[in-house]
Amino acid sequence: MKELQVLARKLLAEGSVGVVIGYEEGPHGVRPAFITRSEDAGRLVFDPRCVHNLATYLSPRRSVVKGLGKPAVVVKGCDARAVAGLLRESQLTRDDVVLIAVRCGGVMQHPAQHVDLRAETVADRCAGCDVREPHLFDFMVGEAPTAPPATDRREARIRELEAGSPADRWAFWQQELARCVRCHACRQACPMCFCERCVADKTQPGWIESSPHPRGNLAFHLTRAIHQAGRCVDCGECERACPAGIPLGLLNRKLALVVAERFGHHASDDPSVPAPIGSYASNDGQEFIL
Amino acid sequence: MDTLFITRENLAALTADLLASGTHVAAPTRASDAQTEYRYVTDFAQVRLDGSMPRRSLKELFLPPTEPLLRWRQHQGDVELQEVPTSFPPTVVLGARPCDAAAVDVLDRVMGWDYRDELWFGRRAATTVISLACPGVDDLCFCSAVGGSPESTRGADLLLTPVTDGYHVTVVTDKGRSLLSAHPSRFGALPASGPLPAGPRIPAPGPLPLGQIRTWLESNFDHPLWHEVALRCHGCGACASVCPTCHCFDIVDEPEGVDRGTRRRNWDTCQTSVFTLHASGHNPRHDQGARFRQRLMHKFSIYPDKFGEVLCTGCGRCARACPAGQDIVELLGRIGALAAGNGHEKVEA
Amino acid sequence: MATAAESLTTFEPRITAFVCNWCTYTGADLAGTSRLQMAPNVRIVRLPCTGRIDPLFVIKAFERGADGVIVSGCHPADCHYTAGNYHARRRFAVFRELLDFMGIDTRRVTFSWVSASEGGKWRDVVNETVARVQELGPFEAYHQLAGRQA
Amino acid sequence: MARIGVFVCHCGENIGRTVDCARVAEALREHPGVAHSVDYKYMCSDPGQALIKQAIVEKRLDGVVVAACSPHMHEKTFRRACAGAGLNPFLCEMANVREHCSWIHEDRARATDKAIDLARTIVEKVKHNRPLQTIRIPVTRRALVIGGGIAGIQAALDIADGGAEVVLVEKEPSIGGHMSQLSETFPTLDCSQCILTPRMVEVYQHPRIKLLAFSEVDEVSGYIGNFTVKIRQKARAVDTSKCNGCGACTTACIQRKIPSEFDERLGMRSAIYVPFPQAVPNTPVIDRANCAYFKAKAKGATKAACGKCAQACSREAIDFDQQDSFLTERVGAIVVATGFQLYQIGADQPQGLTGYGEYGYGTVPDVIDGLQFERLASASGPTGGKILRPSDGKEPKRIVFLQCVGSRDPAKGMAYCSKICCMYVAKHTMLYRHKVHDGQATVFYMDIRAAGKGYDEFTRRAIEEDGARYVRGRVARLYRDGDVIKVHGFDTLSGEPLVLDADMVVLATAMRPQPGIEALAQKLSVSYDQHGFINEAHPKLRPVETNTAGVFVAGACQAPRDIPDSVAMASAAAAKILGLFSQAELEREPIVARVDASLCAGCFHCERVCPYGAVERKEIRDRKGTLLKVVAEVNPGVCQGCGTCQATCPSKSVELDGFTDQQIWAEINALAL
Amino acid sequence: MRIGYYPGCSLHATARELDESLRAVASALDLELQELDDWSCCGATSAHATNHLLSLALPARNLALAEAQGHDRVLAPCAACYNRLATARHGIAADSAVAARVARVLDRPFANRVAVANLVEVLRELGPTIKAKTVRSLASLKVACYYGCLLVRPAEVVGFDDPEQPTSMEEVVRATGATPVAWQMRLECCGGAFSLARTASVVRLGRAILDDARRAGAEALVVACPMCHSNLDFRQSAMLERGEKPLPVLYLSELVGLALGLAPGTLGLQRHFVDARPLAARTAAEVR
Repeated sequence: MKELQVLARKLLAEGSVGVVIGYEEGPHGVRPAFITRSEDAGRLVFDPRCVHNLATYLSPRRSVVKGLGKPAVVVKGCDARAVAGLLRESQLTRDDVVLIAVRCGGVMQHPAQHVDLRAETVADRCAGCDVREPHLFDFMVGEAPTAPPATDRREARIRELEAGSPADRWAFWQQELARCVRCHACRQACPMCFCERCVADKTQPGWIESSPHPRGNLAFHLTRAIHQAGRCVDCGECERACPAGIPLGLLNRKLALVVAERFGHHASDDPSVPAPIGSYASNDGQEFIL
Repeated sequence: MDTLFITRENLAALTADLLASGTHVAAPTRASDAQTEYRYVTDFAQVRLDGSMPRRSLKELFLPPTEPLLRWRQHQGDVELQEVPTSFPPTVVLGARPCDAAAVDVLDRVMGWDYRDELWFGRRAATTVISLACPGVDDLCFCSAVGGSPESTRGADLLLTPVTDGYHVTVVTDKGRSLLSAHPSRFGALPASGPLPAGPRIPAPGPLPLGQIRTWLESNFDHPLWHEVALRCHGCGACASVCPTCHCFDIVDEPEGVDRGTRRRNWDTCQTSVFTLHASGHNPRHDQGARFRQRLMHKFSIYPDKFGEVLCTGCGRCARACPAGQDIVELLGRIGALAAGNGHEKVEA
Repeated sequence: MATAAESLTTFEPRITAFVCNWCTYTGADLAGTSRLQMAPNVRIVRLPCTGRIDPLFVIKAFERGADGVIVSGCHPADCHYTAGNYHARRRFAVFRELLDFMGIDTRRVTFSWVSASEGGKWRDVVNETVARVQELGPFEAYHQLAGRQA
Repeated sequence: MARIGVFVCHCGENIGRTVDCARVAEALREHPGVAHSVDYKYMCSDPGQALIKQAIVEKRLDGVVVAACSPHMHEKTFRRACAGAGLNPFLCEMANVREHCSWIHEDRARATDKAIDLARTIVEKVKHNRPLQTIRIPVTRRALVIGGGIAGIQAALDIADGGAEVVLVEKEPSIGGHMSQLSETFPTLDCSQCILTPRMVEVYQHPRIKLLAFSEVDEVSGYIGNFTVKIRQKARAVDTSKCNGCGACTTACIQRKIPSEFDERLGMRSAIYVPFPQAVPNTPVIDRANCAYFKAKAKGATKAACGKCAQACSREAIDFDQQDSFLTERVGAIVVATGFQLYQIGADQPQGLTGYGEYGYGTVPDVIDGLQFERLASASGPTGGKILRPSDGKEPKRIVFLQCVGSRDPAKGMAYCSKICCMYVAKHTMLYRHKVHDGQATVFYMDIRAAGKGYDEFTRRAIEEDGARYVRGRVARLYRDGDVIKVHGFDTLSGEPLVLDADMVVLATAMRPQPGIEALAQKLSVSYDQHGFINEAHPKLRPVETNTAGVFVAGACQAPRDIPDSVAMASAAAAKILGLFSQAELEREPIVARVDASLCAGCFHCERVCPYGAVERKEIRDRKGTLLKVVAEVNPGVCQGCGTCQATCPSKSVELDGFTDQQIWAEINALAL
Repeated sequence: MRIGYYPGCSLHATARELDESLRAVASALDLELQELDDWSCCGATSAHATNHLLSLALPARNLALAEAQGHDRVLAPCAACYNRLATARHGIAADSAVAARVARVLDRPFANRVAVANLVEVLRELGPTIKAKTVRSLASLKVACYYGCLLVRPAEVVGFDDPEQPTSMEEVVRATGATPVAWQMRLECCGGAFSLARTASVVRLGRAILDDARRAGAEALVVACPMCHSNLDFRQSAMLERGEKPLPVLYLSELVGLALGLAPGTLGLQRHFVDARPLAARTAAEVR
């Protein structure tokens, strides 16, 4: 990723940014890097192991990162959607950040030591990605991306769950949520979860019990999912961050399909497209209302 | 310690005996997403002894993510408290990782420190831990770097060492011996010329300079390293939830109606922003750098200061679980180098 | 826990209703003044508008032992605050699909528009919901959720 | 520990009959936080309220729960009582154990259990109530009156005479409404024009009334004391400042054959017309659908197809290029007085209604409705006051009147009684007898409803002195038979079927609100019933108010009303408004939202959902002035307390006083077994 | 289109020509009539005059049969049978207590799922087919449609047409090509069951109806109820003065049959007291 390193070096050298947030080779696989000196630009890499959504580091709550000054951030298409989300919800303004968009041919669902992009290993979200070349950027690097391998594991799993009875789905989710210990890694990793104090931490009143017993877990995950309906950019970070391996991607994708079908809304990297919940149409469907 | 032998079939039979006698058996099992987890099993077939590392540590069986401490019921003036039982059914852990077993023993110190935790020790007393010598998982394992080893018997009552057609059984404690005497037919004498146990697959890393690290930590509270390392940390605490030695917990009162409720103990972690948030709104550890430092300090400075040993058994789970790619071994290495003074490594501002 | 008498005879579901103050609550008042008889299983919680009704209320109602929940307010275009019910309609259209996807039988959650002059309709919504939930039986699955971690 | 007083009301036997009030009071006495719990026969009575005041002082109560009727009924009463005893009124709430419990359940045990539950939830809510202070907002001392009929005119005059400015908006070219079409009015038979025209002129000349005729309300925003109304002034194509009402244009107009709406299609008018001689304002308007000039222009003709009126006008007042204009008025209160229309049973039936084909309206000639008869009887009418048949102009010797056409008929029309038909039909028989001495009027009726002052005497006079023949029964069918209308009826008193020959039939059709009332009600966010009549706040106690603060209602837009009713309601609404304007500032319930700036993440979802634009942006800076973050802030004056912001806010950083999360959580929590 | 067929007692006796013409027309319009097996009397006027439960249970039994034989709709051409079936269906659906009592009496499975249709309703639905298949032009034939008092009332039970201003028969007549006249006595009673007890009244009422039809220029009356037909056709001789021209009374199905070019014999025209065959002969000449 010569082009990326040259660009980073220039930006840092001319002082137009305080830090370039990108990916570097870590002891065991790729990880986020915060390059503040132009001579370290050589550490920047980009390949199908770069799954992290670096937009999450742009949240105003990240006081440590903000201390480094104006950031330039390397963004794939899905990450650019997250930046658009932050712009849309006034967490940052367009000239607060320099966006280095990278043409992406798909990333791995579970990044290991070395690149291995196949239909079995590609991330759920990459199949059918329409922002392989992001629209929201200041600079664009990387060669023309090939189409990522096709997979519809997630949609197939959703269809399979929908075919079952409510009791089947209840049993499935109770078994998955039983492993949740409420470490809230899904919330902390998500670029769109930027609240000052999450409602799950609110104790007066405690809508969502903080204990990781099934009742508290169901309340938390119902709330996290409904808060992401129409806002989730499908970057997969929540599912990847979860130490208990809970398939949160199914919930996000299901609600994305619901929002698309009911309100014609698709996650987009155009900040001017408003989120569906919070606006309404006079002819919204109401077949479920007596 | 004397050593016996048990065949794979006998181990299965032993498990069946235990289950038949009403003893709970916990062991690494296969979870719904093909990962491994310590779970209570109902049949030996569910036990996974292939050396795959359970996702979360053995601590979970003694300090569960959530447990009720008491339930209250209010009647006009007075309050009626319903205690929870502190004695537990006999349990056998089959196939514990040596680093997990050692961690439980490490935690006995703090759990019995100024207040003896009845729940923890209730479960400890009822549980017999049979460890399985570890073939090593990947280059993130560093038990040997913090005083442990793949064949460590610490925290175990019996240690199984796999050989081609069975396991060498090393009796470590009296509790282990009483388990043997309770099921003599399952164990046989060590065959004279049986094959030697295969050593761990992964080369064990050398010991870390824990003493130097500790002194460096205690004198570099505001070192820029913390700021630099904390940049990529999300502050989620996934590391603490999988760590065999992290034991912080939060106590909450959960009302379940106007006049009743339950007091519960839940896992907590110093990595979240609300951990040290004062009612006034002040937060002594206001940024992620301070919180990340606290994690290292508690494990490699505060715990050794109080109990003479580090609060880490080198299982490497925190590095595997971290979504942001933090690696504790790399970090300890850097601190070691800084402590050794030949730190040519210049830390970014 | 249902009183002994209750569980012996037919199961009497506990229904919590979140209604808007201007239309459905007043509609329920009209049902009262018109002495329209209905099942006594519903407990009404008054909110200023369906716009104020939060999915968290529905979750907490089930956590506190409700077997069924009713959410009701003004017909579209009749909202006293002009748009509260439109926002609620979108919010609950999605929340309902989420509940169904996570295995909660959506027949336990009734959504309705009842205006201030529809006392009869409120009685029908109440009676139909109670009958349907009675048929579904107590929401045991949800009420046993507070157990200790496995 | 809270010290809450619970007061369970028997409401005579309304609650006591199916709810064991003593048992409820006793159960609540054991509830944590309840310091005092009693039951009493009439809590809203003076001694009842005294019980509350006494308990507040003696038991040092910090919260009051009255388990009685609906808060819509007596919340204000009990809050006033608590305030009287020094307790903040917003620490008092009501548990609705009457409309929502005792009246709708027969099973005493389960009704009592439910009452206990309902009281418990409100006690738990009150534990989290905060002492709130009423909000004071400035009042614009101007009123808007929508509708220039007798109700609108009376309201405008009373308000203006009370010292406040009025904007009177009338959809038609002239004010006067349906009353201006009447000949004489019951029960005094004084001529409608004589009593109405002076009032119309008074409106026109009143210094504090701004008359906007031929105009409609386009948009309404704001809230009580501070409404902003956008009004569309429809283009007359006549410059009102220049026109002196000489009428030259109307006589010059070549279009003569346009059915006059004012004469209910019995008379004709020109394309440029003044509805009736006494019209106020007396300025003509061009009917663009029928004016040759505009019709040609609509078809794209470049050359002016006509323009006779413009040529005839000596003051160049005709202005073909005049467009609709808009103006914005700021008012503090609004009166809806849009009046009624008769049920059209001809071809264009209102949606959802069919029927009455058997009465031949619109197909059988000389079958007319009440207003058409009024125009025949009116001196300024198409026949100059003579009762003549529209078909052949002959004087009808036998007229049959049919009461209750559409009214009191749930199967085909409206279930309600239209109240005025009995009276105006009796009047019609009198007018007919006075004008056609040998004419015989026959009236088919079900029950004569003449309950007003002097009303029954009036109908008796129509029968006993003016010879009207009243037949108790309905008409099955009527049809044309040669020159005569055969009316097949039935006389229930004699039990005989009846076939009459009639020269003319007058149908007393039902009274309905004006078309488009639903759209206007939605603009004012005022509720209306299934027929479109505006819902009053309370039928008995607040008949001229609506549920939307600051919006009042008068006349037939609320329900079938005669002139005395409409005038009384108009003056009542005016009195309410003058009372509202008499206070320096307006007191408003402090049920408004507050944002916790420390928790707000500044995502501004709340700003997007707020229907009133009450959410503003506030910058948070540290001492050195550097910007820390931008948060949402609610303007309490604009916020109407709908709470949509709180349900939308992901982190619940905004709280709606009166319905905070704490309070709702406590209510749900109290429902646990 | 397949539909259950409930003829009722009169169609197997005094109103045989309605049954015959209906079957002929049905086959021409490929409407498959499946007569209910083991149907019984609908109770007519005698049942509902004497015992309320009986007046519901008798028709309910037939509805239960229709249900058991897999019909979701049953045609009852006789206006009285149709009225009884429809009233029973409506009464049972509206009141669960009544439904329980009827179920006890019937003691057979009955879910009240079968809809009831009458002759006019079904022919109106087949209007386009009738228009398409007419072979004989009836344009010159002016007829007066006579509904009688029962066919469209009571409104809440019968519902397929406006009870005061019905138009359904006129629609079918227009579909056949004939011209319906505008007249006033369409819904006046023909005397009904008083035909035997107070014959004089029936003659008086019938005369008024025939006079009005004649005055409106009708050459024939069209009816859809055997009772009206018998009162106006069989009794017409008593209603005529010497030398007055009689007015043939046709069933709606017979008129449709003529339009479809079916032979008068198959339509049962020979059974009329007022001979309708000359009318049929005249129209036959104008074959399109």
